[in-house]
Amino acid sequence: MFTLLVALLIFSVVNYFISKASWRVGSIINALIGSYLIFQVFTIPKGTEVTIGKFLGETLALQWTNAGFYFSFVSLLVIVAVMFFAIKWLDSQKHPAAFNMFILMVTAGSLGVFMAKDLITLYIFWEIAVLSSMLIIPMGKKESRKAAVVYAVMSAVGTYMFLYGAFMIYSRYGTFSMPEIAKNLANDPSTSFKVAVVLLIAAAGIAKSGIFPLHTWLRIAHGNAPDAFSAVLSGQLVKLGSYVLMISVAVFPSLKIFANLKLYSGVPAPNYFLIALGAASIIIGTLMAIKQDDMKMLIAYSSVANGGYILVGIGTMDPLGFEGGVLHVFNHALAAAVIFMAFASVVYRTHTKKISELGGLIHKMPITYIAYLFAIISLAGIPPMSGFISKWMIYQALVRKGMFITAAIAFFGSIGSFLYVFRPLAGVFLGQLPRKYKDVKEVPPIMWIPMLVLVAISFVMGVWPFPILQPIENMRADFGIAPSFKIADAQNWLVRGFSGSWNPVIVFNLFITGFIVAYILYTLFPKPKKVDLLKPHKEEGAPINIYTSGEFIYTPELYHYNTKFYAGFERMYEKHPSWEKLLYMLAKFFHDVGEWIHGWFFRPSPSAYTFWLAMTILIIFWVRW
Amino acid sequence: MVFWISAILIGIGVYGLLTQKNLFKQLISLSIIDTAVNIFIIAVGYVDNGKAPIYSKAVPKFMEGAFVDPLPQALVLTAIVIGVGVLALGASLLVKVKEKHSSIDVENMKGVGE
Amino acid sequence: MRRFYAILIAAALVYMLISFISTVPSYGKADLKERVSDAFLSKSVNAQNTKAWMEGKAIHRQPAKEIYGKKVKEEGSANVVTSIVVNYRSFDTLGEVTVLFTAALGVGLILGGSRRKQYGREANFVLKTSTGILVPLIIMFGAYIFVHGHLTPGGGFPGGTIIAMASLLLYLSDEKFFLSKASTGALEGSMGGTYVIIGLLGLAIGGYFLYNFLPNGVVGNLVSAGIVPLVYVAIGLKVGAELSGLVTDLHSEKEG
Amino acid sequence: MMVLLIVLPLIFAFLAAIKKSFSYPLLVTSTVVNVIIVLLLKTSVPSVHVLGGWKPPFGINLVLDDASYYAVLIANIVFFLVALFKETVGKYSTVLMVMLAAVNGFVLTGDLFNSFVFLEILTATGVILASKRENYYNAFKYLVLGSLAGSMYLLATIFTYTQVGSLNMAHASYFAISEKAIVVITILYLVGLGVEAKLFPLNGWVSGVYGGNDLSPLVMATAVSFAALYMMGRLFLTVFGGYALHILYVLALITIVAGELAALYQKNLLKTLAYSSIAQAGIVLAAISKSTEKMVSLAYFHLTNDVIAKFVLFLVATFLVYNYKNLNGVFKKHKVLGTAFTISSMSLIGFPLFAGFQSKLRMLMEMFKTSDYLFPAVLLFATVIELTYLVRWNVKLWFEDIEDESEVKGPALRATISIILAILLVGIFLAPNIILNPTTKVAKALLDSTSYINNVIASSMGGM
Amino acid sequence: MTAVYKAILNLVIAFFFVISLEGIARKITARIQRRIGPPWYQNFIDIFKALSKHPFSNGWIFDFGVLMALGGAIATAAIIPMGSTFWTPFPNTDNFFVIMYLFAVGSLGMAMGMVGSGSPWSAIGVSRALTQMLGYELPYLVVMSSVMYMYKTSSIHLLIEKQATNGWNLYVMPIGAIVAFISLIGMLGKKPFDIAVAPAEIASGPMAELSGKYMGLLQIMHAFSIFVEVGLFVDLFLGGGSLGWFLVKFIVVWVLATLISSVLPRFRIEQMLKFYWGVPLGLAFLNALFVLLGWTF
Repeated sequence: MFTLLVALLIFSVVNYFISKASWRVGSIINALIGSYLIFQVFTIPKGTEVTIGKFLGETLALQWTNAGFYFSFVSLLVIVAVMFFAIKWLDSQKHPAAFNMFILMVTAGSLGVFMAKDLITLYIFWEIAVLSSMLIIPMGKKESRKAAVVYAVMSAVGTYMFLYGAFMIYSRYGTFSMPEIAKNLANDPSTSFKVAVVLLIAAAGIAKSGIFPLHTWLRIAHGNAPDAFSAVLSGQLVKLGSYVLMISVAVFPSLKIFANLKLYSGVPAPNYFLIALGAASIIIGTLMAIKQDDMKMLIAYSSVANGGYILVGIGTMDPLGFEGGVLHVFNHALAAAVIFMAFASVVYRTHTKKISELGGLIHKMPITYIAYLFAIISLAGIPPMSGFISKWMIYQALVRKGMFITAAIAFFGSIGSFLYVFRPLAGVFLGQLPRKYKDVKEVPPIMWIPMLVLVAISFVMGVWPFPILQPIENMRADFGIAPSFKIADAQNWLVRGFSGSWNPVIVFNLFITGFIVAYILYTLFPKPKKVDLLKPHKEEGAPINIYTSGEFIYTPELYHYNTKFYAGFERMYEKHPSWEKLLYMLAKFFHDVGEWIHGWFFRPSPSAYTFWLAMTILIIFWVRW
Repeated sequence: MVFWISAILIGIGVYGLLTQKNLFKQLISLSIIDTAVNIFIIAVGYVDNGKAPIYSKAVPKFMEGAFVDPLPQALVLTAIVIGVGVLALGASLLVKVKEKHSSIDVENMKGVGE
Repeated sequence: MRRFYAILIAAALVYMLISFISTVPSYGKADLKERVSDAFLSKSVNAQNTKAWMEGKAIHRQPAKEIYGKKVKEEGSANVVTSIVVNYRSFDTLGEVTVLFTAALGVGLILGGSRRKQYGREANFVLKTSTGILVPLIIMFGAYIFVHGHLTPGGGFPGGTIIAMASLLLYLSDEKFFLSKASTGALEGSMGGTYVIIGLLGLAIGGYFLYNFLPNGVVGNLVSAGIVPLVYVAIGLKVGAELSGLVTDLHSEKEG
Repeated sequence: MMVLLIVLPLIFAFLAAIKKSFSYPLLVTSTVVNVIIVLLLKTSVPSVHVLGGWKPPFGINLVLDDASYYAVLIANIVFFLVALFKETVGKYSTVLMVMLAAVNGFVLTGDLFNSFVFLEILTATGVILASKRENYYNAFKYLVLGSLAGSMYLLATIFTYTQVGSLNMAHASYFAISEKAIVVITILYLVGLGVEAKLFPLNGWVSGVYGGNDLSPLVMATAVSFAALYMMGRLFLTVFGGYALHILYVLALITIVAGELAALYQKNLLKTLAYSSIAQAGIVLAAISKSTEKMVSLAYFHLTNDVIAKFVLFLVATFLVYNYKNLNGVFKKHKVLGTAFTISSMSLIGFPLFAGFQSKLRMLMEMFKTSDYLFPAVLLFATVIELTYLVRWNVKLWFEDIEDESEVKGPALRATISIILAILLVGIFLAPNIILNPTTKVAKALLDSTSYINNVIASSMGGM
Repeated sequence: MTAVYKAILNLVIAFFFVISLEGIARKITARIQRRIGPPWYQNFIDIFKALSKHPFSNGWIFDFGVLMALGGAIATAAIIPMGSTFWTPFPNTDNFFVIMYLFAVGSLGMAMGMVGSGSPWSAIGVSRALTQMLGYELPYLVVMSSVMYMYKTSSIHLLIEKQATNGWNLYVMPIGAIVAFISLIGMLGKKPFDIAVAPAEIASGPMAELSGKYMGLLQIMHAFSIFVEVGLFVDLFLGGGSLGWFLVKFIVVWVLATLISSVLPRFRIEQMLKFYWGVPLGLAFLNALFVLLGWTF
């Protein structure tokens, strides 16, 4: 495993030079390597342990666990799809070679994180992933420079809190190895220490998966990163955060650790705190996503909300909630990746990401539209896509635990997701095509095939979820969360909850049946005449025949409703307080302190220097600590 | 008493550095501090009724307490020279400061933004 | 207000320093027995046992002994300060010379003048005439001081400074007078080099840098104290050249 | 042998004064010779050179032990590298030679007053270097602060003399100075050395000097800084045996925060790096003040990493700042320089794959082991801020749209050296022991005052 | 196989029963407004007329949206248990959340198809419909959570069985039932909450572009939706009952909703949201609190 990672890292540099010669060769190689890796993760036997070496007197090691396998698999799916997508997409980019190098590094870093057995290894690979992704982000448009900085800083805040926590653990137990820490924590009498440590560890996850209060980087980073990379960011890198969150509540068995700290219906207080953060993220993410005009930022905020779902699910430590949260990682990864790739395709052709400047692209890019449609169905959690399964599980858990407020927030987020995913659907793909895009074409197959493949996987897993549920079941067994309870009942084709079950196959069949019945009805009745919505684009001065209260339409783009799509609702929270502004204020504060220090200590005249020197002597003399 | 003088001189030098707006006056204040330190050094080596540590016909013989401590004097010699060097450097810098910023008064200097 | 605070701070500093002074033996009560100086004065450094001396057990008290006019094996200058400056702690002096060298160098670099500055002010008759008389005398006096550095108060630094006075006088009296930088530079460089080379010779001969490899002679004689007079001569010339160069720099301006 | 390190540059400097046009070749020669001498000296560690043959507490002695050897090694290599840049060095080669001598002397000397002399030479040469490119006012400020600090240092030395009876460090270390006096001495030394060691709030000069031209940061932020921080360790660990370290600790922590915040505010690249250098010095000082072997070793390990990284950063930054009016996206034209810059800044932040990671992480771990939770918190906070501005600069220099269209010819030497050093940083990450082993020895040497004293005493018994 | 027959029965009943009820509702409204009103079978006539006309299609997504809407509605209607375990077509899959989300397929399909028609009215209508969903679903789902929490099951037929022993939820948790009923009116898109359609304002919103068979198919879909919505209410709060009782209760709920809606004017969109997120949501949480504390009848 370690050789694999090192080889990846080294090859990423090699690939830079290959890509310098021909970036397309480089990106094809990347895609092939990625595909190979997907097969590779299946071949590694579970429980394999590799010692990397000694660092600071502690053994660093990799361990291949069920959780690692699951997360690696999901990550690779997304990354490989983007790699294939990039083969063509990269020709719209300025730094293809660097992109090829860094995306491979991101892969290596992420895999390392999932393989890490101890916190330091995790940290190292984590930073590799952060660093390389941080260098991809500013390849985007103007705003992306700032985005990279914000991303790096937010990530660092979390990461260093993690590090602090890791060292606190180390100073107490003398080990970084996660299984041992889990054992030690479970037996530790000091509650405050455990709470502090677990929350510090979780901080990295909070920052990375965009959980409130460190969520603000997602908007700016996902919104401005190179378009295809946003797919990796949102689909894959954010999941590193979920992984760490999972470590902090599941690998360190919070139910055991905080056995005396159960707050409400068996959920420990720290978990509850995390759940509250997750819930806050759902609210913020949903509300903010609804009002975005920039489609990438919209989905970025949706990632905040979905990160919240994952955290809420995992945080309950209920078998269903946990499994739902973990499955949601898969669902959101695929959906977000496809959505961002679809957007990347749109931007590739139209060079804008403003919803209000687009419209009617379904006529020009139908395949992209289909991909987007199925992705949002999954994201909104509607059957038969797999997104529903995880939401169902999370709801089951929340309802069973009687966490009504959290449940209400989850419902709100879920219904809100209908709103926000529909906004780009209506504004970008449906409605009227602006005149300037009348010659836009569908993207080439190498770009739409990866999207469709991901969508197909999500669809198949929605109908027959047991292959993807099995690793999660294994994980759950590893973590000892009601291991005897079987959620995925493949024999009876059932997904079971404690309170009721459902059969995804039946649901799918019903769906298909309903559709067929509808289609039969449809064909029974007279054939329609076509209204050509693109008529004004084809013939100068020809109107379209749609209902507009008695006027012909010659300028269809003016009749495209996509600005302030939810104006009525948006108006209700126009004057909302902004956390992002608060954080900027904090940054400004440090900046101002810096200015103050600069002005008082560094800029002034020799007199001031003398003053400080004298004061230092005097203070030392009198205080002397 | 001599110690006090040197302490007070240091105080005066610091006062000058703190209050003077003219950079040359600050340099002079610095020089005062230097001098004060030198006085202190010399004073540290003084022995009551001791003579200058030079053997001559008058004092041909080494005796306990006959001479003042020669080491501080040697040190002071070095320190003075160092002070001179610093003073020369500072003065030449101020010539250039005046040329560049059109004044050596802290408040009237131009182009010292950052 | 600023002045008030400045007084406050300065007063606090003075108070602090005065309270520091309590750690120092009171004025005039310095006990040389506890210091290395006793060994310097009695020229018996070589006789000391470092370890014992450090431990403070042994021969702190140096026996009285006749020095002037005697041949002292260890060190031969009558002026003990000089013996410290140029022999016991000669390395400090090398540094000191370097500081001055640096200062001269720096002033040259900073001011960067290469042409005599014209003040447009004719020196008066008295100055002009007396310069002619005084300059040789001054130079001679300076030379005397550094040549006799090991015998009388003074030495290379004062001597050099006095020599520089002569050039200053020349500058003041004559608008045209300009010492070429090359010459002062050459003198100061070569004299500095001499000092170091003397030190290196010591290293070669005695195994120690600045080792006194010449015979010490009789304390009080002009030709005594080994390398001390040589070094002081070098220093004197060097300082003279340096300070003259400094004066030159201050009196010169950039071309054009 | 070791005295040659000081004397050769000095004599070359004197020779250069005779014939100005020789000064640059002489600089190169002296640095090369010095590096060779340093490498040859490796075998004679530890040893003591007694100047003029006057035994230690009376005369001056130079001490070459593991600690000073390492400092001298770093300093000479830095000077050698700087000397390669003819254009940057310009008229200042003589000054550099003197400075090299002073750094070596400052590090090697075993005598307090002698160290004062060298400190003053350092200040004076520093002022001259700082005045390059008409940076006169900042140089003057440095001069005032530097000589004020020098006065404090001298006072401290004299106080020591009155207590100990000699100026010898070994003797001072051996001597049991009274409680009352040692307070005075350490306070004054702390202030005196604090200026050079960039201790807050005595470091007002740093931004003006480092940020004022293209030569002074290269030397001052690396070799001189290293020497000053070495001296800090030597004085407060070896000589005064751990006294006043808690004061140093507090001040160092403030230094870290103040430096980083000021750097965050700064919009000038060189000054940003200058402030960052302050913060790094704070980290090193804080680590030194813990006075355990591990921490001190890590302090110098970190300092080494910082010196390498800062050298590269300043090398690249000075080139950029003085060749382009607008820095946006310049690295697109200078990819190699850019890569080196990025690697160095990442190392400074402490990302894995780079040297800074090793030192920072080890330091954190060590602190936690000794259950000091404040320093790690400050360190991590500082790292976040450091990351903010370094990433900001990296992004600006790499990715912003180019505004200054002019293109300066590729600086091949600069690129080569910076990339080699950058790769060295990666190498240190992979094999930290190449630095850690020497720094461990450094720490041992600094903390073990007994053997320091014994070395010096032994030298008085004869032999070099 | 019986499941399939039951499902088909579901659909048949949904079709004939609900469309008749819709006609009756028109009659009732007319009577309240002192009109005579159309005959009760008027809606059948309307649907068949619409289906037989030559329609216009605004592109393939328009067609697809209509199919998806109808298909989703059919799928959902087929799962709904009609009052008892016996009349539950798929006892393993009648999970409340499954039904709710399957139901959303129809809504999404309709929204997509209608926006795909290219008419701005439709887009505005859809945006309103979605916002409205945000309003009524929230209190409804909270009430439903408390119901499911109380009985520890989310399977509808099990909930019906529990009510048979425990008493109707209408009595057990009256507050919850009232909230659910208010949400139901919003779900049905009836009067104070017919913001999405708002015929006088945005030309029937989503339906602006519908013609011929599209209109007809969507009317059928609407019927199925009503069946699902009211049917769920009857099952969950009125204790279901045998098929006959189920239908009777269905009629009662429907008529009550019609009566209420026929006397009320329309809310504006933000008024609707404020309304739902005010008292009903508060009551829903209150109800949840009562359930938690065991304060149920």
